[in-house]
Amino acid sequence: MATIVFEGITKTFADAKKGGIFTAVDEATFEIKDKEFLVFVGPSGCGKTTSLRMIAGLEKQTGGNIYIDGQLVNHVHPKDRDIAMVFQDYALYPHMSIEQNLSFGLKNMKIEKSIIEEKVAYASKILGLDQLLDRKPRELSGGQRQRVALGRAIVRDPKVFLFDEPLSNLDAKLRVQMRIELAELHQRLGATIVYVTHDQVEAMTLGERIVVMNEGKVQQIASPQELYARPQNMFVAGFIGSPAMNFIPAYVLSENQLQMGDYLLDVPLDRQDYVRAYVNRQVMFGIRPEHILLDPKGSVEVKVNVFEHLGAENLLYFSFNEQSVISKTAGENFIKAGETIAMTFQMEKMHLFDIETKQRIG
Amino acid sequence: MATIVFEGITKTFADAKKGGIFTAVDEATFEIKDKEFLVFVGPSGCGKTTSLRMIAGLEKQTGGNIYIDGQLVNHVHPKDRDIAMVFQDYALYPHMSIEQNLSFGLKNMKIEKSIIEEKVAYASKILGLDQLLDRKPRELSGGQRQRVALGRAIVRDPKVFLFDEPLSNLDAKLRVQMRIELAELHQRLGATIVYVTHDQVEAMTLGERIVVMNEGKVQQIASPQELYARPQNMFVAGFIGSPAMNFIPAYVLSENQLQMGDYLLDVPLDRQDYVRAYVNRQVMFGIRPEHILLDPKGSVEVKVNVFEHLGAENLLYFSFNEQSVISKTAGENFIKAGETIAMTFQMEKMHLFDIETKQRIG
Amino acid sequence: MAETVQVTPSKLSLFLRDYGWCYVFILVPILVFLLFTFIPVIYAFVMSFQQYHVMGSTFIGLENYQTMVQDEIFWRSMRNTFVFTVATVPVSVGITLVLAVLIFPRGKKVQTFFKASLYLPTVASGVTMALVWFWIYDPTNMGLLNMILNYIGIENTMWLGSRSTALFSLILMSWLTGHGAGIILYLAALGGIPKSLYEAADIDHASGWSQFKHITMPLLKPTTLYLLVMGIIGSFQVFMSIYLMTQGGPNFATTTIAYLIYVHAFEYYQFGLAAAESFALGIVIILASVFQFKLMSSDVEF
Amino acid sequence: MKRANGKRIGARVVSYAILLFWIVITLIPLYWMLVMSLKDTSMSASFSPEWFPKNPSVATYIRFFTETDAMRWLGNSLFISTVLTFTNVLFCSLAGYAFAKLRFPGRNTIFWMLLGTMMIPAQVTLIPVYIIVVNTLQLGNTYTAIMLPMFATVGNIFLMKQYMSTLPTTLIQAARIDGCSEWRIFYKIILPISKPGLAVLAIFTFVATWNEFFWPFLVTQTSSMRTIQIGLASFKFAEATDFGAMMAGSVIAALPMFILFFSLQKYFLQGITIGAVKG
Amino acid sequence: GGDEEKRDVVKVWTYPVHGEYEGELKESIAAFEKENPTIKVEYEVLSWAEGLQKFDIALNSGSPPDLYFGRPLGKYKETELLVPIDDKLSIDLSDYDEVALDHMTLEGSMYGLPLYQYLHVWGGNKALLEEYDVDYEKIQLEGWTWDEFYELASIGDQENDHGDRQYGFVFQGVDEELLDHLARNNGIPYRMTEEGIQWDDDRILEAMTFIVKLRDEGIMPAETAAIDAAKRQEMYYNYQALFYGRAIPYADAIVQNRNQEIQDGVTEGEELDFVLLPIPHHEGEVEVSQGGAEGYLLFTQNNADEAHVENSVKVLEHLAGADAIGKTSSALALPIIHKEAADNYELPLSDENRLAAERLASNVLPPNTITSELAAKDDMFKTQVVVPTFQGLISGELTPEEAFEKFKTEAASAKYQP
Ligand SMILES: Nc1ncnc2c1ncn2[C@@H]1O[C@H](COP(=O)(O)OP(=O)(O)OP(=O)(O)O)[C@@H](O)[C@H]1O
Ligand SMILES: Nc1ncnc2c1ncn2[C@@H]1O[C@H](COP(=O)(O)OP(=O)(O)OP(=O)(O)O)[C@@H](O)[C@H]1O
Ligand SMILES: [Mg+2]
Ligand SMILES: [Mg+2]
Repeated sequence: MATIVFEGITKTFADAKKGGIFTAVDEATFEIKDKEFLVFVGPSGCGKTTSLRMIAGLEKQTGGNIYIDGQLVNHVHPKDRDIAMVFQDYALYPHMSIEQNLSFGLKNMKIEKSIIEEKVAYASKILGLDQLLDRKPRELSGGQRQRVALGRAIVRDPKVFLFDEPLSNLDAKLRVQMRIELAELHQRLGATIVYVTHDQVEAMTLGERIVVMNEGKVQQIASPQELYARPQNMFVAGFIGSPAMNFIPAYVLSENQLQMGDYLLDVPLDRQDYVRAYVNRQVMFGIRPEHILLDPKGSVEVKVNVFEHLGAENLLYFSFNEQSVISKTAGENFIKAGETIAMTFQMEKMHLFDIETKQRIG
Repeated sequence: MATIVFEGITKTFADAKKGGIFTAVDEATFEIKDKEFLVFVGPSGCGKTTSLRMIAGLEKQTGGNIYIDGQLVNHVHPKDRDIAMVFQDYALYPHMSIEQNLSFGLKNMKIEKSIIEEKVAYASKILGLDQLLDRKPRELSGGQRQRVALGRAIVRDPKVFLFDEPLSNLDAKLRVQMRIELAELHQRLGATIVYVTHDQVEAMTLGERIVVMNEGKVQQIASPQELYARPQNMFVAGFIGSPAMNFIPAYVLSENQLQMGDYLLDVPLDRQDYVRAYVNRQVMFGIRPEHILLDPKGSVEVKVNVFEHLGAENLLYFSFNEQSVISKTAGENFIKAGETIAMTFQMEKMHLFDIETKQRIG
Repeated sequence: MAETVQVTPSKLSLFLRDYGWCYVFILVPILVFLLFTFIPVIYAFVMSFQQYHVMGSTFIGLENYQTMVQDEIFWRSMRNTFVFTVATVPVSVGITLVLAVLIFPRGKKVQTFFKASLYLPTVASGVTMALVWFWIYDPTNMGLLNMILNYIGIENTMWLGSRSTALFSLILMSWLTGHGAGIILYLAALGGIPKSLYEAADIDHASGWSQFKHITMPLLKPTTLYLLVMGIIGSFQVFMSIYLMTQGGPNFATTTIAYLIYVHAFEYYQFGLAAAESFALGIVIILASVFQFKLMSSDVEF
Repeated sequence: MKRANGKRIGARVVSYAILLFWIVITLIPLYWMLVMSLKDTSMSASFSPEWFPKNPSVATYIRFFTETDAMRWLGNSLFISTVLTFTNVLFCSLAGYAFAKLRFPGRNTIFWMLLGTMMIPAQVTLIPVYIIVVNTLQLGNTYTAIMLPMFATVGNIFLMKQYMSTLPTTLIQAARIDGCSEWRIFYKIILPISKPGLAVLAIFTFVATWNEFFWPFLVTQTSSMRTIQIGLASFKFAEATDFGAMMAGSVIAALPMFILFFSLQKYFLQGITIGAVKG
Repeated sequence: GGDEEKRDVVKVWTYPVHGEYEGELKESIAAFEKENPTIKVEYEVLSWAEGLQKFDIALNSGSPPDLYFGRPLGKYKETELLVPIDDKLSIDLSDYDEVALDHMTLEGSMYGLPLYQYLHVWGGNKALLEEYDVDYEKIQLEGWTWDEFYELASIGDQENDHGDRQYGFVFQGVDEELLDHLARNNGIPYRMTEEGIQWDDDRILEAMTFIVKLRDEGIMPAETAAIDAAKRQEMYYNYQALFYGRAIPYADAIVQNRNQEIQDGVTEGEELDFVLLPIPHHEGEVEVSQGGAEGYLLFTQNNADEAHVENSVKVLEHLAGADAIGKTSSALALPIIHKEAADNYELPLSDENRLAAERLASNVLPPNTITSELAAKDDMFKTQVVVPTFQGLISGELTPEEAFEKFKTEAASAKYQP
């Protein structure tokens, strides 16, 4: 059992130069379920690492309470919280060989030697470190160091894993492998995992639920599908998905029609109830790039400003209602910049947001 | 003008424990053109950072010559090479404020104060660091530190930029922004840029040419499209593209037919000349996940093992000829694990490789 | 939110749980300190208000302090001490730093040679040191310094014998000796500066001097602070070299406060007065040290 | 490029010149010590140093060892310095670590109290300390008395605090996460990565305690308790000094410090924390 | 074994008085303990440089040793731990030299027994004296005046065989001892008397003028202010001084020793012989010698009992007894201050030097009998006025008149008035 509860957690830092305090985490309240794989995402500097460090007990919250397993842990020493962690900056023991780095935690726990050896061998194998066990951290490449940091956590068998961008310096292939290993690890150990990443694919594939943070505040906690399909506010909508959702100001002509520049677009039936309240007002219309389709019969005609070929898919940049808009299309359609093409907005995938509160409409 | 030439460059490290030497870069020979945006990719530990450091003069090659602008620079001190660099591990000056970190290089070059201020203001603005200028590096989050490291390079105006995974710790949105900024920077300054990344999108969008390395050896140097469409060997084929290309052993029945397990697949017309030499032999058939299409009329029927929804797209895992194969399909098609579906292999996108040499056939 | 009922531990036990081991870490030095420094300092403080006598001291209030401030020689020795400190400490630390920085980039063998040659002489007995310096300062033309100066046409100087040069001679001596420990310390600190910072600085076009000024110096701050504070303590309390070389003369030109304290305590058994002077000196040193800490407070952490 | 090289060579020549000048200054006393120790001039009232030993002889060394308790003194010194070096390395690095890296109430106050008392000259505290050690604790003429006040000195704590303040804090945190007790963190992480600092501390402490004269002199009474430094002083007589034997003794007394220095010196310079953290 | 505990321990702190002293002391104590089985003597040999301070600390902590080597000082007496021995002695004092005993006396009480009487003299280089036909034996026996000294010393001012400057006279200038010597031989035996400071007299001006004349005329080195004892000794050895001061009779032995080493090739240098000379006196004034005694003083601790003090006195009588005096004095070539010892021991001096030493010993000025309060003032006057002023004078910063003026005004100030 390892639930983690944040109860009104605030963390401030002294910000001497500005003579004030800086709030890194602001009144965060949420609960991580037992055995859950929870992913933290959010822009750089939003407080993800700080949250993780508070769970670990490395940073003392300024206000609020943290419970692990229902027990208030404000005064529990990190080593007694039964946690393994991958530090964003690795924090490898520079004087120890990779092997010693990996086995240090186990030795502290007085695990039997043969078991340690086995675990280290296993971890270093799946991390591709088996040839490097005798080296010191300073003799490794960046990605290798990161793998050691990861290995140091996964040899352990704790109640809670904290991963702070554990794969950011690895190549795509290795990252896919690692993702699978981590998912397996989660299954096998049944530990609660809190995972920070900037990689949306990671977040989407690994997370059972995702916490989206911004400027220290929790924006939404939901399953990946939910987040993708029903972002609670413009921030989440814009943050999840790559390239990001296109936002286009729209005017609600009626409950079933939106006006954007010269174009009139239909509101899907199931959304009309919500739209009604906004008739004759401005709203923010959102649509993901992958929901703008190349369609010779499409109603929207645009001139392509930029065309980017990314292998499996292409990105089209064009202007729409004075906004720069991106569309993501399948890889085979080559288009030249400057060409004029017809497109369709998949209106059933559209999102609407209140312009003032930035909250989702419907 | 800033061409960079690697001529038989080798770099070895003492590998004391194994009592031998470790070759990090092995006889690399290539040329970086003036004003080119060259991207290095390759698995973790393949020698990318080492190559960059040799260009910068921070590491001395064990063998071979490096020329910058046609001048042999083997003995030129780093500071006389007119280079700006983002270090993989940042190497921020811990005692300096962010502002001082950013302006240090310019001050050393005795640039006028007002210009320095302007440049720092500009860089910190586009990097989103303008609120943090008075802080010390240790008061920053990981991504903020990385941005400082990036900023330190882009305020400069050197002949050559070296970027070592400059965006790895940034969130997707910021990364897209930065990518655009870097492309602009390249245009504006016309400097030669050497860029290491693990992010294929970055490599594809930014690179004019891409160098693929593996185990210290250069595998292929080509434009992104070329790399994607015509990988020279199995390594490149497997490395470029995410998820990676599927490899399936195939038996060449005739110049126009391949056998894989129970299935017979047709060789496209334009490839038959090359295939002819392999009739009655095993070859390796490669196909990218995005080239296996969901197609109710498809000839291939498979049982889906795993289904992953990644927002805009889905991944299907299935077995084919005893190999685990991945297909990438559009986001809207939801399929349950265990379902049996029909698919089409787009044979005009297929790749064939010699099993022994691992080199491309055709 | 938590369902299980918490047994609220007492404040003290929470405190001990949070910080107990911190105090354990400093326990032994604290005990030693209490017994051999703190109690004696308190004792000496009491003494400074007494006419000390083994068989029973008498309280005389502030009389010792009055005597002290009215003593012209006290002020003169304060001045000497101050001049000596200001002239020696920064220069010595500077020289130490320069020597360390010159040695640091050398190859292993060369480095060891220099390190050993600069540090190990500190083990030479004080007697030989004094002999050497008496030879250097020999007032006749047999003296090294006079020999050199004669060579460029300057008359013999009575280095330690003349009021105008005696203090300077001691200062010069402190400039030229006793850097060994500091050098070793600086070298250890230099080794701890990440090489990558110099690489970054190279890329940033920093000249050798700029690297020294903007990377090396700031990152050596903790060591510099240590050397400065210890230097200040040492030179404000300078005693041995004066005792050996000049005995405070001529005409009190080299009487420092520590020497005066010694004289009062042991020549005249005026322990109360000596204690008062010690506290006056202590306060000056504390002020100077606080100033140093303020000046170099920002920690260096990687 | 040529010019740059020329400049570099020039700088190197200058730097060697400066270093050599200093070495000459520092080595003269050492050299004279050696020369004098080889001169058997028993009892000249005054002594003028010479550049080259004439008729070098080891008679002084023989005299030093045969006519005194030299072996005993050396043994005492070795024992005392070794123990004190050990205790100082242990306790001062512990305390220095606490002051540098741990946060606890009263940290600064305690540190400043420690440092502050160092600023009171020793001359006035000698009597109270003597009363405590000799009169109250009745420890006169014991090893304990010699060692206790130098058991863990404030200067060394300060040194360690300064040194350890530059170590990366995340390493400590990583170890905490790895289930390390605070003591084990110190022992397994901090000590190994502080090796250069500890080596410096060790040699400093050893040299300081080895050369310490006054306090051991103050609290010992019998020849069998004396340290080598006190022993050396006994070659000074009312109207003459046996320089030869004294210098021979000084040379012998310097040897342990040389040995320690050379055995520790490889630790003085090590960028141990390279590769530990990113950033 | 068992007895060990019952034996009363008497602690003795002493100094390495001469090279063999510790050995002698050991034997002597062993002999004593044999005779007095109830007493155990624990001795400690202090070092000259720091021993004083160690004693000061022990004394002021209330735990001095029972016997301590030195002279009775006012500050010792003020601690009330210094014990008068007048009524405690069981030996006859008539064998001891009276002046030496006087030196162990303070304000009428005796606090210890002398071990030897030291003698401060001047010296000459025999070879040079003979070269210049100086009748030094006459001087040894009859003394000499400042003028006679001046004339002879003037001859010495020339270049010596090594091409170095040779001076007529060399004396250390870092302390005021030279002025002290001349003042005493110009009719001011004591700086402080019951009437106050005596150095406000024209005679002190004469002494200073004389010194300055010697220096200015090159008879003494111009750098005298910075010449210390070691330096003047070196100049003497190097044939750079015809006369030098201050010397001690033991110099004879030291010089002979050195000559031997030169012959053995251990030491470099030129052999020479030492001529012991009196301090010159001013025309019409009496010649006095500079000297004093040192010996063992009796101290007590806070809680010492009668019996212990008695035992300590016994040890004292033994350690400063005839045998010890004889051995020490002969080792140091000092006139023997105990009749019985004088018969048994020889001094290692040449005949002429021995005669001179004995004559000078009889001239030694008895100790000043002022109160310890006055003695403290005298001490203060010395460190705060005499030393700095003399240093100013000798280094040329002050003229004799200015220095004299300083003495006069300071002597008149209340601080130094009785
Ligand atoms: N000092 C060293 N001693 C021994 N081997 C080293 C040393 N530095 C690097 N290596 C090895 O050289 C190889 C290349 O390292 P490099 O840092 O260039 O890799 P990289 O391509 O940048 O990898 P990454 O993507 O993980 O940063 C690695 O396998 C690394 O282990
Ligand atoms: N010691 C500190 N003093 C002041 N501000 C701090 C300190 N540490 C962190 N911060 C600020 O707190 C905020 C949250 O930091 P945190 O490290 O949690 O960000 P993050 O979400 O992990 O970002 P990233 O993705 O860049 O690692 C940041 O804006 C950072 O600048
Ligand atoms: Mg972070
Ligand atoms: Mg790298």
